[in-house]
Amino acid sequence: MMSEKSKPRIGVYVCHCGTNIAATVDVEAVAEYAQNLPGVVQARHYTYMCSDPGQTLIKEDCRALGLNRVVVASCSPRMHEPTFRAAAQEGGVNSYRTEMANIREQCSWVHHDKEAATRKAKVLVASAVAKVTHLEPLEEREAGVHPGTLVIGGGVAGLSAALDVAEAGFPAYIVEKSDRLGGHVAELGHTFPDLEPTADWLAPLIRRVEEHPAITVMLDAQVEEVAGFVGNFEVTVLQGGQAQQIDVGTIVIATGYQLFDPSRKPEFGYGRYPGVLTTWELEQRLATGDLVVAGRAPQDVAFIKCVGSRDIQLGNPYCSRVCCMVAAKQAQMVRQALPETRVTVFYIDVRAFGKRGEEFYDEAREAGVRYRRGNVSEVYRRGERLVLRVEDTFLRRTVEHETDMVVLAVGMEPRDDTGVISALLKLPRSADGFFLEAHPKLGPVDTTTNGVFLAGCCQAPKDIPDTVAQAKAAASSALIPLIRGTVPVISETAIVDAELCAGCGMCVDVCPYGAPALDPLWGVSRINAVLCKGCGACAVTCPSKAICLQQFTPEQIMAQVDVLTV
Amino acid sequence: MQDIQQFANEIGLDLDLLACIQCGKCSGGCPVSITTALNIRFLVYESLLDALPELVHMEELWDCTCCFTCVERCPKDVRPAELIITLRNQLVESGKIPGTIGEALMGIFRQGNPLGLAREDRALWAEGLDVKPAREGCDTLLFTCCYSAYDVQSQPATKALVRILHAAGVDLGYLGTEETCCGNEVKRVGEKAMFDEMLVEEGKALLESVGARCIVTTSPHCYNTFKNEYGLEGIEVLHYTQVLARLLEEGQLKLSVPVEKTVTYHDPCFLGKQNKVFDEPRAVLRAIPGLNFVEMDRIRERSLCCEGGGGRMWFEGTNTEDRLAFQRVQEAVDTGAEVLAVACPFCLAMLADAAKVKGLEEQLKVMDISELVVQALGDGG
Amino acid sequence: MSDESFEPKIVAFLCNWCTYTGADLAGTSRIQYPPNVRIIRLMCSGSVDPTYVLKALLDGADGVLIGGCHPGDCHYQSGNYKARRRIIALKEIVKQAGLDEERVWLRWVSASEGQRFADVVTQMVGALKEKGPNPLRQEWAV
Amino acid sequence: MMRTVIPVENNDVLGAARGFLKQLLEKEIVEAVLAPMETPSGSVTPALVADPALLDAANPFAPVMGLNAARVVGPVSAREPRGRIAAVLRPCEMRALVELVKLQQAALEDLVTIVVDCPGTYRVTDYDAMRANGGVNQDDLLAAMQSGEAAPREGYVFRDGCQMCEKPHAEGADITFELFGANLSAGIPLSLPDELAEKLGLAPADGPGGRAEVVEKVAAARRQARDTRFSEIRQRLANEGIAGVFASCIRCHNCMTTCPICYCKTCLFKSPIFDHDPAQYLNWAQRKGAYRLPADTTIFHLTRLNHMVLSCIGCGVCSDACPADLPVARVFRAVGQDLQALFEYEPGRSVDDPLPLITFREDEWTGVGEER
Repeated sequence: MMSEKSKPRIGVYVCHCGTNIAATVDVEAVAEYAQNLPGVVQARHYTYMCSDPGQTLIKEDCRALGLNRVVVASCSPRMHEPTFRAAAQEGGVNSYRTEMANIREQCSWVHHDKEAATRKAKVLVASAVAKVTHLEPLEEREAGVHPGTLVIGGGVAGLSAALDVAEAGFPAYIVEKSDRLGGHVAELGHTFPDLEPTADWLAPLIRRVEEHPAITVMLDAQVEEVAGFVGNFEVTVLQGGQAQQIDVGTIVIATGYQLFDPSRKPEFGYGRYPGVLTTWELEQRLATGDLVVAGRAPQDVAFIKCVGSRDIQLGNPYCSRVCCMVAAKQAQMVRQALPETRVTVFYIDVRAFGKRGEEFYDEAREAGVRYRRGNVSEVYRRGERLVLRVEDTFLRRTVEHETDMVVLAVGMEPRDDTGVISALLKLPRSADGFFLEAHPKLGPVDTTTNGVFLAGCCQAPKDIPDTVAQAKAAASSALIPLIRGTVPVISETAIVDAELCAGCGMCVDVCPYGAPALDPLWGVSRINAVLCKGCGACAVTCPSKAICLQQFTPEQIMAQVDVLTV
Repeated sequence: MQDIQQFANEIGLDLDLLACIQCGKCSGGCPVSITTALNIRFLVYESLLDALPELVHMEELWDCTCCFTCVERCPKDVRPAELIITLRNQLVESGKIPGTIGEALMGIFRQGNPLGLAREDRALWAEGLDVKPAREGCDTLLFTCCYSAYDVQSQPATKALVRILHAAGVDLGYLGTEETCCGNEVKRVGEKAMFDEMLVEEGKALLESVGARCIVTTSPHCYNTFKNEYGLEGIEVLHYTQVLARLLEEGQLKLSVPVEKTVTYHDPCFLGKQNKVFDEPRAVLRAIPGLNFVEMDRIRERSLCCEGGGGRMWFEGTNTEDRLAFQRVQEAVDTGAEVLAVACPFCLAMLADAAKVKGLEEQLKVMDISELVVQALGDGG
Repeated sequence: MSDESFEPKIVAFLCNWCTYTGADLAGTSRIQYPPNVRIIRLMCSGSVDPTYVLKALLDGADGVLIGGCHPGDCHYQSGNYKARRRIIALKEIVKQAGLDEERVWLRWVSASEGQRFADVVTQMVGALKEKGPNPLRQEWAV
Repeated sequence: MMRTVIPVENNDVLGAARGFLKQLLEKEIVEAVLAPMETPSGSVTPALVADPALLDAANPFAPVMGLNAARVVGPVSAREPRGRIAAVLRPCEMRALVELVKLQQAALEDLVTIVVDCPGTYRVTDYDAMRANGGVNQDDLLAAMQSGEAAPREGYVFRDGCQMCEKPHAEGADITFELFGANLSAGIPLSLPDELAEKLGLAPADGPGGRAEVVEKVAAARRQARDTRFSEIRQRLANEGIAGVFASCIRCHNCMTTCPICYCKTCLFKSPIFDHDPAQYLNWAQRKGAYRLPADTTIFHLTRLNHMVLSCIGCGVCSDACPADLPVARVFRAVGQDLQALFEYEPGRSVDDPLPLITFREDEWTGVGEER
């Protein structure tokens, strides 16, 4: 039975999300339905609840109507729960007495039938109202932070991130699997879009990192285990057979990518014809100046783009984003080295986005590089020469292009060990295998694991400027908890009703974090809230429900079940 | 576009026009794209724009050999060749098809084979070979391609195969005159209804009624449709080169007589590209003592089509001057091989014919793999 | 059951980190699935109390779906392994008690498996349509 | 462990047993003995006895079981400070004690467990009726232990739980009274730790052989009786469902109260979680057309199955306690048999076996949840 003080006075706010929800769910009908639910004082609908006016609406209602609980029916709580909790708090309602009904991701976006979707949205709102009725106010909690950031990977992304962390005055630890810093980029002779020698800017970057007093570089090292949580990660690093523990507050993942292996595209004869190379191999040849094929300088060089990218059958549906510019760079360099040589780039589309991208493409053509539109289908031999069989789609004719050197512009793939890191840090991966960011627009460097951030090509293919930009963004995000010195920890911990506890100790057995312990004097369970991660394993195990997980108590869940089975 | 896409879906094809980015991978790899007017990429484009010309005027639609190189390579999984099959279905519905193809279909309808030869004569090739009727029960059911059964050029290979399988102790059965065309080509020339209702429905019941553990086919075409399109339950479908490779590996088949020849091998599209059976035929050839095996340049996934598939056995094509088989026999000769080995009755017919036309008969003999194996059998054969 | 109009009601208990997020991903990917599932968000499949499942069944839910992270992927290390035992035990009890344990589904769906989530719901709706309504929905004496 | 025989004089088996218990106190092996005691009115109840003289009222062989004594061992043993105590138990009580130890509701540290082979017991009501009408056939039962053919007095039956008990023999205790197969007038065979035997001045002696065979004979008959009951109750569950079988439940919670395993201080079903608002009942009645009261009986039994059936050691006191005469024990034992087999768990066997639902293996049931 509710005391008068906690008697529910609930406000329900149904979001249109523009047309995202409103096109499929009759939001007006949902609000009208919610108005009649028990405990509901006010139900409204609005275009964007997360907007300033939307939040103001909630805050003002809370004060004016004396609300003590808020339900927002909109997107996933994974998206905007913090927003609406804050709004409620500002309106004088304890932020933990808010509940969200997910009527976008789990309703309007997955159903076409407006009537059925509206019906479902109503039920979801009723479920949220039932739950919020039983929610109790909770206090915000905080924990201390280990000052320092672990950076996994010593390529350009890792170097940039570590440097920013260190410059802000915090220790940074770079764990690099290989025996040197610089990653893939260190093997590039020149970079687009200006043909600058890589060493001109990479070597100083590496030197700054190596000489920085706040940066610890660990080469030939691997992360073995990660325990803890944001602010309090305990990382075990294995280096030369020795395990060592590093305590950090945040982690930046900068593990990079691997190149596509073109032997998976047998039609190009890679590995069969010495004249077929990858852009990676040509990069090394250009560095040494050795462009000889079959004993002589090539009279004709042909580039094939999108090798291993934009290919559903290979499971690589994405564009690797750099190959167009790499081909433009190398084509120009071949022209510079061998002015008599005909250089042709076969392409599907030329993607010259980014600063100076289009200009660089212009420069390539000005340098005499020919661009022909057509996705080369096959490479075979004719005498000493190689033949590309390709339809020039502008000519609308299939041609046999004779050449001496074929350069495959190979794309990027997620590293084979992505799964290992993913398992260590419980990071989800997107369907293409790269790490999944928390939100494609609002959280492009964040992950679903608090305190863990992504930088560079481990998240998706990108060029060096984008990689460095993301690395610096990841470093900034990683610095937030370090600078604050505290991190919010969940308030939704387990609690024990000592009156009910019989002291069986099963909660102690099932907790992976050692949060519950039996009080030696009273023989009842006590929860160490600092250790509790809020999984609820103890609560399920406790037969008398002497332990409950706050925000997920049996009353709350059973009230939801009751509404949902109607 | 919608009409064509919908029609394709209705007849059970996985064509996906909207996925196309017009990259030209299909047309660039299409074996007839240089020698004929067929441009599969442009056909997809025209379909997307609802701008296809009158189909009856597009004789090149019948040039497609259904080698499926375009399907295998398309980065967006459009399955371009299925557009051609879709359009052929529309032509079939309106009755506007080349006369020779019509005759072949009539032959299958009346006699169970595209040659229009009498059904009673289907098993004549087997006289004296003592092949057990499948009805008596058998472990392995031999399924002969219509050409393997009727075509005098193919029959020696068929007979050789039986001798080899008998020598290896395989419990072999044969349906004889009950056997009817598998319909692989029927489906690909656009006679979907005949394929489904007459051939698959009756053929599936017939094949399953034998109770054999596996079916061995002489042709990659029969193999393809049985394996991928018939939905046979509880029967393993194998091409004969797979069976031979297995028998050799397990030691049941022993080859002792040297065959001192330099041999190269031509991958059939329906065995290689479409079903990824590349290694077994080569393993069989390499197991023949004394045989010097050499490869051409364009092999496996890059093998050149012989131009015999997709109904082309019954339709000359729009370019009779410049046939792919002509190129192919020349490529074989260039390797120094005396024998061009094949594993498909269509390839045998197309390539043997090309060798004859090109005057290469003296230099290059086109033979089925089983004809070479049988020579290596010794007394057992 | 031939009742064409029967639309099963499924109560789903989904773990916050994997399956609930997978369901969100189905949404952001606009993958369509039948509207019969109503989701309750829990922190972990290891905190799905069998009593909730029993309550849902006895109240008349046509199906109960428990969704968690694939083995090895639990955000809380081992919650899904404990859930696996608990739900296997529960289903056995439900079966022995003369109720229909096939109405209870345990499925691992990761945060990146939006399509799998949609597939699971679609399959479950299909299976429940075959079964027909939960007889306990009309049963007052439970 | 040492085997010995306590001498029995003048056929006074009970007297010999009482003497043994008194020795435990007199030799200061324990500070008190928890044993079934005959009250002045003649009923039998467990008591914690500190004065050896009062052990003249102890009756370790009284064929009656009102409660499972493991329930009362808990409070006197679970926590320190505690005394050193000997507890006289039946086999099913010992098994329950093992489970309670795992649940930290009892402790073995300062406990000497004494378990007595059990021929079967009567319900309290039958026992009292017998006493009033010609007496209890306790001596006959003891005499029949040798053959394993102990039968209830004519016109009476053993408790349903005893009739389907396939583990009537003492095991897993510190001291076991090995009555099966023994001619008790010649002495009571028992096993006990060497150090205890030394303190009690008992010398090794081989008792009669053949106990295992007699136990197996009794167990086989019980298994048969059990299986008949299981198949009958499984049939009913399949036909009527658990709601049908327990249709006349009045939700008195007696089964839970008497159950030795149900250790909660306050049952979930007595907590506010199942204390619904009046409006809620009306809501349910409107939803289903009618609503059975008292409410939540089916979910009560299902949840109790879920909480404790893996630990159900089959004493059967739940059925005895049911005022509606519901086959509680048969249901729990039948369901328990399947569940225990599923998890390869034998409740009461050893305190070292982990409770199945608080442990797991990564490599078990790997296909579950992955169905495509």
